[in-house]
Amino acid sequence: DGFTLPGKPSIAMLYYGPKNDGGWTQAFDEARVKIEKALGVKINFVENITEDASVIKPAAERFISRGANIVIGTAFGHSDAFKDLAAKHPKVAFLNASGTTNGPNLESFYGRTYESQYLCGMAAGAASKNGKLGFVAANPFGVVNWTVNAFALGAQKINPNATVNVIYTGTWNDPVKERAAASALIDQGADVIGQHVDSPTPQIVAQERGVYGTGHHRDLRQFAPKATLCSSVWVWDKFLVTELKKIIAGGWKPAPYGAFIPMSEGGTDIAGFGAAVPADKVKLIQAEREALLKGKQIYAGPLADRDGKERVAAGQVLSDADLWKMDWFVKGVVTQK
Amino acid sequence: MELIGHWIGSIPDFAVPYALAALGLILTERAGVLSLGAEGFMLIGALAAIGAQLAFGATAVSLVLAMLAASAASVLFAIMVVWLRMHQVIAGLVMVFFCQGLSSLLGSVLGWTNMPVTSQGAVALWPLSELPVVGRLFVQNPVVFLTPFIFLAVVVFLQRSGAGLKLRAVGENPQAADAAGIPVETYRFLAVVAGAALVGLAGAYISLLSTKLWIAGMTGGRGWIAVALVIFARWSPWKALAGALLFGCIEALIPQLAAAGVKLPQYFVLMTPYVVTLGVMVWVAMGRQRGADAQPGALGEPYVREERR
Amino acid sequence: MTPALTLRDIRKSFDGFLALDNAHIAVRWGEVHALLGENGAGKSSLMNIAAGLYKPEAGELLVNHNPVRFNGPRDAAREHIGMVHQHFKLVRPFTVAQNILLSLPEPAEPLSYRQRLAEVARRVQAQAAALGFAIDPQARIDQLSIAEQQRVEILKVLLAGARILILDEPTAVLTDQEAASLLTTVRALAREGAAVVLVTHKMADVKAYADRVTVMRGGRTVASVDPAETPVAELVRLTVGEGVDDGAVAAPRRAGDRGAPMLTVRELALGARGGHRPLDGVNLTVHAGEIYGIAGVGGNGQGELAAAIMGLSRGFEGELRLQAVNLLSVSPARRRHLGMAAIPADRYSHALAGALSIAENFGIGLVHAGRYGFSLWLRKRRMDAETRDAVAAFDVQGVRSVAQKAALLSGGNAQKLVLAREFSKQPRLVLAHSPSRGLDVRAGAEVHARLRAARDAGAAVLLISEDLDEVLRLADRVGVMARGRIVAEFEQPADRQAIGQAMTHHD
Amino acid sequence: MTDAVSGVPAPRRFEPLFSRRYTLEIRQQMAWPQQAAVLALAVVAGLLISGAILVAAGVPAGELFQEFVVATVFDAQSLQAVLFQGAPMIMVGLAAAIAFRARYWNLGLEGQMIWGAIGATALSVYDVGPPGLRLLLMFGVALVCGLLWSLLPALLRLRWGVNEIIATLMLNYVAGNFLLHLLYGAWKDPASAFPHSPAFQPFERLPELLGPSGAALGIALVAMLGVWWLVNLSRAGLYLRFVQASPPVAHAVGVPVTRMVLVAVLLSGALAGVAGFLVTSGQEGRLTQAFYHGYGFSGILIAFLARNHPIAATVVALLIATLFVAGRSLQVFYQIPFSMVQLIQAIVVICVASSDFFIRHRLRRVLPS
Ligand SMILES: Nc1ncnc2c1ncn2[C@@H]1O[C@H](COP(=O)(O)OP(=O)(O)OP(=O)(O)O)[C@@H](O)[C@H]1O
Ligand SMILES: Nc1ncnc2c1ncn2[C@@H]1O[C@H](COP(=O)(O)OP(=O)(O)OP(=O)(O)O)[C@@H](O)[C@H]1O
Ligand SMILES: [Mg+2]
Ligand SMILES: [Mg+2]
Repeated sequence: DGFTLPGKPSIAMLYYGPKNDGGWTQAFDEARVKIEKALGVKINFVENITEDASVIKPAAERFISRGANIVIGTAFGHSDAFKDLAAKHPKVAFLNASGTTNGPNLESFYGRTYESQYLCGMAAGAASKNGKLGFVAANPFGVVNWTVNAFALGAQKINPNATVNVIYTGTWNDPVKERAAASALIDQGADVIGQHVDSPTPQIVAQERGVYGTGHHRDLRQFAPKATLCSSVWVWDKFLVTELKKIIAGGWKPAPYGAFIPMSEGGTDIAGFGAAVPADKVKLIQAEREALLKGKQIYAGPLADRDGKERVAAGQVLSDADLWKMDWFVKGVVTQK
Repeated sequence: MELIGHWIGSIPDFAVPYALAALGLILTERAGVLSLGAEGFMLIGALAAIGAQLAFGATAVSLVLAMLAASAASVLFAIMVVWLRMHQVIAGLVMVFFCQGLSSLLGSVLGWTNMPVTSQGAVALWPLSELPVVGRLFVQNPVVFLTPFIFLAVVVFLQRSGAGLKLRAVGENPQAADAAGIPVETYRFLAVVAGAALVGLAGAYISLLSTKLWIAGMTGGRGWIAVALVIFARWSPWKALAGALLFGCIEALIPQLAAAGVKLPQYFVLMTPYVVTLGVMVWVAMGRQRGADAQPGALGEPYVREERR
Repeated sequence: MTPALTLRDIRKSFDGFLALDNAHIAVRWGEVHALLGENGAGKSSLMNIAAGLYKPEAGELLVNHNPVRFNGPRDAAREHIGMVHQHFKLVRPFTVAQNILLSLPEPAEPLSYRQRLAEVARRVQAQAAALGFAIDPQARIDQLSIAEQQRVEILKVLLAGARILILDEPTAVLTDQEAASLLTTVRALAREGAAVVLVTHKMADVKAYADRVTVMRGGRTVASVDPAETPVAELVRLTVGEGVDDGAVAAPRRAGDRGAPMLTVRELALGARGGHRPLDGVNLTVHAGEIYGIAGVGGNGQGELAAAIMGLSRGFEGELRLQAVNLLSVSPARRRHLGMAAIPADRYSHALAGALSIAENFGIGLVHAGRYGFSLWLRKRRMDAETRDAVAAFDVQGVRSVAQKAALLSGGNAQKLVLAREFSKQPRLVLAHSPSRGLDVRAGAEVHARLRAARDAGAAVLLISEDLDEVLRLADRVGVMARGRIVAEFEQPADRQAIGQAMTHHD
Repeated sequence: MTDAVSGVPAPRRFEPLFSRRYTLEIRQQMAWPQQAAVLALAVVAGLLISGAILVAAGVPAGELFQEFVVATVFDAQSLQAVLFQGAPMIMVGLAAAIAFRARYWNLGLEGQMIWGAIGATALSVYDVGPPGLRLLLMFGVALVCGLLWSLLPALLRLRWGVNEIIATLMLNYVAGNFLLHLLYGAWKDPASAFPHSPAFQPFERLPELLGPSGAALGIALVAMLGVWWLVNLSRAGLYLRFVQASPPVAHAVGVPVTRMVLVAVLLSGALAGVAGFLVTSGQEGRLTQAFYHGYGFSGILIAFLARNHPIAATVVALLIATLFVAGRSLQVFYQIPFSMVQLIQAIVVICVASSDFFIRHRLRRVLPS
C-alpha cells in the first residue's frame, strides 16, 4: 500500500510569487536548485501562481498533461485546488507548502517557524540595550502570531523584561508600509527589529538607523550586513529531498494531517550571527538550538497570555491545532488590537 | 510630544511622492490631456531609479534617469492621445497595465528586483533642524527641500511665462490656441512628457530615496491617489501640495500610532487614505460653486483641427 | 489697386462632402470685399483656407501675386492675414491682454512675461483708442459682452500685424448701432490701405460698405460684381438662385381670434440678485392659436428663456405656467407629456443625437407615451414604419434608410426631422428658437409653414429669433427682449423702426 | 507692400508630423466590413508584436501557433480552463459595458465583486436559509450586495458630481481591506485557522453542468442575453442609447437621464456582484483573499474592445480568457514571466485601441507645401 509513482519522477513546482521576491518564493527557488543536485533531476517551475483556482488548476494540469507526476505547491491558497487535483489525478503526488489539505497522494507541509524565530528573539534580546524590541509582521493569524510570541519568549529568555511592539502591515510585501512600520518602531525606541514579512526592508531600515534586526525567510545579511543579527531561514531542501526520495522509492504515505516539520527535520533554521551578539550569548543560543533539535518545546506550560489567562497548563505542550489557531499573545507583546 | 516630533518628521516621505506626482499631472492636464497613467509612470520611474543607482551609484544621476525613463514611457501615451486621439480614459488605463507589465518584467529580467541600494541620505537644514518638536521636519533628503522650489518653478512657468500661458490656452480652448498659431499637438505632447517626468520623479522618490529597493507593483495605488488629488485641488499646484501634505500626515500617523501600541482596528486603518480621498472629494464637490470651476476647459477632449464643434 | 489675396479654384471636402468646389475670390489692397452667400455656401470654409486653418485639396493661394502654402494660422499671419472667426476664438478664463499675447509673434528683444503683458496692454489701449473705443486689457473674456469680445478679436488680428483682414459675419451678433460703428471702422482701415473681406448675409451692409462683392452658392463662386451697380434683387437672385418665394405672409391674427392663455410667464428670473441676471423678470403670455415672436439682439436672455421653457437647466425663479401647471417644477419628460414641443436653437446639443439613427431620433418623441411598447419591449418595427411615414410627410431628404445616423442629414433636413418628431403629437405649446437658422431659404419657408399650421391647429407658438425679418413675417404679436426682460410688445403689423428702437434703447 | 507692414516676422515653428501632406478629418461612419478589417488588422499587428517579443524571450517561433491555438482551443482541458476563467470575465465585461453605456466609468468592479462574494459567503458562514434554496439565496444576496456597493459612488456622482473614476477606484481599496478584516477576523476558517472563510457546503457550490464551469457559464450567458435584451429590445435600451450619445440631448427630449444612469450603474454593480459569487461559489468554494484580482481591469478592457456590446463582450471575454490560459501555458513551458503575459495583453489592447484612429478619422491628402 501507500502511493507509488507509475513511472520515472518528473517534478514541477508552482511558485506563489516571482522567483526573486527576496523572501518566501526565492527560498523555494534556492531549495529547487539544491534538490535538483541532490536528486539529479530537472525540476520545472512556474512563477506567480496566485491563490486563485482559475490560475492554479490550468497550470498544474498543463504540467501533468506533459508528464509531471510530482507537483509541489507553495501557498496555503493552493490547498483547495490541490485537493481537487489530487482527487482527479490519483497517479500524481502532490506536496503543498503551508497548505491545509491532505490525502492519499497529497501532503501539506510547513516548518515550525517558531523554533527559529525563538532563537532570533534570543539574539535580539541579547543585542538590545533597552529591552524594547520591534517586530514588523504581515497579517494577524496563527503562523504569524506564533513567530511573534516565540520571538518575544526568546528575547525574554535573555532579558526577562523585554517587550515586543508589533506592527501588522496588512500585506506580505509592501516595502513602503514595511519601511514606515520599522521607522516608527525605531522612533518609539525599539533597537532591534524582528520581522515576518517578505521583503528585507525592515533590515535595511534598521541598518540605516543604526539599530539591529533579525530576518525571516532567508539569510538577510546580504541586505543589511551590519544590522542583521541572524535570520530565521527556510531549509526546504532538507525536508523535500527526504520526502521526494520516499515518494520515488514507492509506498509513500503522506502524513494524514500534513507534515509539520520541526527544525530537526528541516523546515526552518537560523543563519548567521552578527557581531553584536556577545559571544557568551551566542553560546547560549547555540545551546538552545541543540535543545530544540533534541525536542525541547517552546510552547510548553505553564504559559499564560498577556492578560494573565492560562493558555498552556503546566506539564502540557500546546497542540498543533491550537498553534494554528493562535490568536493570543504572551506577556510583553504590544499589538494594535 | 515625542510622538508628534517623529510623526512630523516622517510626513515628507509620504507627502513628497504625492505632491510631485500631482504636480506632474497638473502640468499635463492643464494642457487638456487627462492623464490616468500616473500609477504606471510612477512604477517606471521607481524601477529606473533603482536600476540607475545599481549601475552608477549617483543619486542625482539616478533621479534624472528615472525622470527620463518615465518620460520615455509617456511618449507612447502621448502618441496614443495626442496623435491617435484615443479615448484618454482608456489610454490611461492601458498605460497603467502596460507599465505594470513592463516594469515587473524588466525588474526581474535585469535582476533589479529586491536589490537594495544606498542613496543620498538625509541632510539637516541647520538651524531649523535644531528646533524642538518640528526639528525633524528639517532632517530630510535633499529632494524634500527641493520640492517647494519645483512647485514654485512650475507655478511660475504656468502663471508667469509665455509658454505657460500657451500651454494653458491649449488646455482651455485648443480651437482658439490653434487659431492663434500655437502648435496644439506639440504643446500637448510636451506637456505629457514633462508631466510624466515629474510623476517618474515621484516614483523614484519612493524606490530610491524612501524604500531603497524595487519590488514589482511597489507604488501600490499611490498614483491613483495623486490623480484624485489633482481633481480635488482643482488643478491648482498649491492646493495639490496642501492635499499631499494632508495625505502625508495621515499616512505617517498610522505606523506611529501602531508602534505606540494604540489599539486600532487594523484593516480599517489601512482604508483611511482611500476613505479620506473619497471624503475630501465629496467635500470639495459639495462646496464647489457653479462656474467657479478651474477644470481646464478642454480636459480629455482630443483636438482635431478641421472638426466641426 | 493691386490684388492682395487671391484664392483660385479651391476645392475642399469634409468626410466625403464637397464643401468647396471651384471657389475663387480676389481681394485688392484698399478695398472692402464682401463675401455673400446662403448658409452652408462655403464662405467660412473658404476664408478658413485663406487664414491657414483648413487645407485645400486643390487650388491656389496667392498673396501679392506670390503663390503661398499655409501649414497653419502662423503661416497666414506671417503673410499678414488675420481672421475674426464667426465663432470667436478666445480663451474665456484669460484676460484680454493674455489672449492677445497668445497670438503675437515672439518679440525680437527678450522681454519678461510681465513686461510683455504690460506692453500688450499698452498697445491694446492705443489701438482701441485709434479705432474709437475703449477696452480694459485686464478684463477677463467671460466678463465681456459679445460686442466687446468681437472688439478683442479685431484688436488681436490688428496687433498681430494683419493687413488682410477677414471678418466672418461680424455684424450677425451686433445691434444696428454697433454694426454701423464696426463697419465704419472697417471702411477706415481699408482707406488706410488694408484689404478687408467682409463675410455677410446682409444686402444692406453690402450695398453701404463694400467696394466689391463675391457671391457663393453651393461651394462655388457664382459671381463677383460691383455692388453699386447691382440692384439688391439681383444680389438676392445670385445668392439663393431662382424661384424661391417665402413671401406668403398670412394675415396676422387679431386679438379676437386668439384662444385662452396657454403659456404664462411671470417675473421669470435667473441669477443672483444684484449680480449679473441673464433673466430679470420676464413677463409674457402666449395664447392658444397665436404666434408670439420675441425679437432682440442675441445674448439678451433668449437662450435662458428657452432653457427655462424646455427645462434644460435649473435655478429659475418666478412663474412659468402651461395653463395651470407650473412647468418649473416638472421634468422635460413631463412637459412633453403635457403637450410641449420644442425646436431648440442648437439641434445637436438639445434635439438630435447625431450618433443615433433617424428612427431612434424620431421615435424618442412618442416612446414615452407608450406608443412603441412598454418599458421592457420596444416595438421597433412600428417605430421604423411611422418614422418612414413622418420622413415622407415632412419631406426630409437624404434619407437612404431610417437606420442611418442622424448626423448625416444636412442642416435643413435635420431640422425637418426635429419638426416631424415635435409635431407627431398635437402640441399645445410650441417653442421655436431660431428655427430657420442655418437653413436655406426653401427649408426655412417649410419650417415657417409648419409653425403656422401648428398655430392654426390651436397651439400657442413662442418664436424666439434674432432675425427680425423672421419674427415680423411669422408673429401675430411681437415682444422685444433686452437685458433679460420683455421691454416692449407690439401688435402686428408692427413698426420695424420702433422695434429696432426698443431693441437698443431701453430703460 | 509687405515690407511696409508693421510686425516682426515670427520664426518657423515645429509643425506636427504629417501635417504638410495630410489633413485629419473626422469620419462619421465607416461601413462595418471595413471596420472589421481594421480591427482584424490591429489584432494581427498586436499578435505579431507580441510574437516577436516572445520569440526574443526564447519561445521557438514554430511553436507559438501550436501553443496559442492548438494547445489552447483544441485541447479539451485547456478549453475547460478557458470557460472556467471565462464565465466571471463575461460578467465583469457586461458590467463594465452597461455602465459605460451610461457614460459612467465604473472602475469599481472589483469592489462590487468583493461585496457580492461577501454577501454570498455570509449566508454560508451564518447558515441562513434552507439548504435547498441556499444557492439561489446566495446568488440573490450577491447581486444585491454588488448593487448596493455601486450605489454610493453613483449617488455621489449624480448628486454632487463627484468624479466616479476615482470614487469607485478608492472604494475598491476600501472593500479589499474590509474583506481582509473579515478573513483575518470573524470569518477566519476555524478548521485551518487560515485567513479564508470556512469551505462552502456542497449545496453552496455551483453544481457541475456539462462540465465544471457549466453552471457559471450558463449564468453568464443568461446575463448576456438579459443585457442584450435590455440594450437592444427594451425601451430602457433606447433611453440608454440617448444617454450614451448625448446626455444634454437625452435630457431635453425627455429621457429620464439620472434615473437611466442609476439603473445602468446599479445593474453594473449587480452583475459584478454576481461575478464575485461565480468565482467564490463556482471556483474557489470559499471566500478567499485575492479572488477578485485583475477582474476590474479585464472587465474594462473587454467592454472597450467590445464597444460596449453585450454579445461582443462575451466573445471578447472568452478571447481574453484564452489569452490568459495560453499565457499560463507559455509560463509553464517556457519560463516566460507572468509580467510578459500582462505586457502582451497590453500591447494587443493598445493596437486595437489605436486602430480606432483609422475608424474614426481619415487622413486626407492635401496639397503639399
Ligand atoms: N498659485 C498662486 N499663488 C499665488 N499667487 C498666484 C497664484 N496664481 C496666480 N497668482 C496671482 O494671481 C494673479 C493672476 O494670475 P494670472 O493672471 O497670471 O493667471 P490667470 O490667467 O488668471 O490664470 P488662471 O485664469 O488659470 O487662474 C497673478 O498676478 C499672480 O500674482
Ligand atoms: N469642419 C467641418 N467639418 C465638416 N463639415 C464642414 C466643416 N466646415 C464646414 N462644413 C460643411 O461645409 C459646408 C460649408 O460650410 P461653411 O461653414 O463654409 O458655410 P458658410 O457659408 O460659412 O455658412 P454660414 O452662413 O452658416 O456660416 C456646410 O455644409 C458645412 O456643413
Ligand atoms: Mg460661416
Ligand atoms: Mg485667473
